[in-house]
Amino acid sequence: MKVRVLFFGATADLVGNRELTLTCADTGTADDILHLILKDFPQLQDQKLLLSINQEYAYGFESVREGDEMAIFTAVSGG
Amino acid sequence: MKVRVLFFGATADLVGNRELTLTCADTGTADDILHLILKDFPQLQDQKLLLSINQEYAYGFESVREGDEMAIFTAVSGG
Amino acid sequence: MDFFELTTDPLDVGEVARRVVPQECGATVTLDGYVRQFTKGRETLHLIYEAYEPMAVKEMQKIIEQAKSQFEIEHVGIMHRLGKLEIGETSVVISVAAPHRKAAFEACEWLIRKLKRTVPIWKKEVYANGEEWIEGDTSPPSLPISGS
Amino acid sequence: MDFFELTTDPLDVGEVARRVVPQECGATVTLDGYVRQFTKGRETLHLIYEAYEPMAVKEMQKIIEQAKSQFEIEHVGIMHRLGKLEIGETSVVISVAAPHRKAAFEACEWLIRKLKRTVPIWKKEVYANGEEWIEGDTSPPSLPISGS
Repeated sequence: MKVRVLFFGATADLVGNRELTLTCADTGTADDILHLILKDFPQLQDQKLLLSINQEYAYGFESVREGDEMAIFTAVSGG
Repeated sequence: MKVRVLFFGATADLVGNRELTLTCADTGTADDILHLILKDFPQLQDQKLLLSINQEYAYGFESVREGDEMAIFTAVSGG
Repeated sequence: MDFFELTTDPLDVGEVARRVVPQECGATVTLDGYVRQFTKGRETLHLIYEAYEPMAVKEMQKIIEQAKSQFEIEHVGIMHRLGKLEIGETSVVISVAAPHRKAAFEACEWLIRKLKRTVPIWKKEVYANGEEWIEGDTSPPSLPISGS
Repeated sequence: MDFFELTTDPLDVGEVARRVVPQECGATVTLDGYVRQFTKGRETLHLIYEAYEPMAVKEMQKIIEQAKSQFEIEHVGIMHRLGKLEIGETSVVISVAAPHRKAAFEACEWLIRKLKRTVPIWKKEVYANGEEWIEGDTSPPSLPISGS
């Protein structure tokens, strides 16, 4: 399946990209996707990362499906 | 001595005046002045009245001196 | 810079908020009070605010000084409108700037409560069938109550 | 009327405060956050705010709904600025209108705390000799922390 992964702020800078499309096994969790990303971008490993699936905060164990929009970012700092 | 007495809001309406100048004994307290006023304007008697002397909240037992500015008004309602 | 003013001109909430901002602070909390159309089900047509102006200015300055000694705040601005106010118009604006927003919230809430109890300003509500000077709910605790 | 918006235009505190005012309410409390020149003694030249825009809008809507279920308030307006902000410019405005000001103070304080923890917006501080994406102090308690 194909999954879009978005990055913002610090994670976008570290990855050097604001968006990637990953091709991976059809049954996977957010953590599975994250581990694929970390393999390619080990510089993310020092960060405390938050995840979202389809614009909702998500746990690592949640399933990701074809066409989902996932995002990986550090603790928010708006305000 | 002569003392200026100011009225605001409800007390100005009840007295029909915003300012009076009283002539009274040279040694007097705010309560003495108030009682002179209440004799002339008994309609003030139903009000809970606050007093000030020279633009500071004052107790009835405080002395009033020649040239002082006293004010008589109801509980404030700004804001 | 602190300020405390009475004016018969319309109040601009944003202008008050911006005037208290020092460069070292991170947040301003602003209270904006305005003329309600209905009070306890009764319709107000408009309001008249009247002040004992020189004393009101002194009392505003006093509550600002008290707030600054009690809370970790930088600047306070208070503007109170006088004269005739239409429904929805702003009667009072209090802005407090502080390094930390918690102190700004606390001080702003304390200041409006204090202003309503101590600053000599009175409000007259004008209805379709009459008008009434509003008497404050509570008297300042340290104030004398005289009268018969 | 509630609203929650992201914009790259300068924010007008007074406009936000006025937009939340219903005729039945008596007070609006507004929080106005802005760019500090100094943070822990270090001078900031300017800031860049970036958002995950569609998710940020959803999260703003969620915290407004939560606030309205927890506090006796009428309307909430939130505006957050994005892009490059100069020193002293307003980054966020939250206005809460309520019949009684106590609820407005409480809800406004709750909302800014919640916004800073949950709404996906990030701030980059630009200094004379570098720049840094700021990481939020705390993570929302119900959120997962992943990573190595």
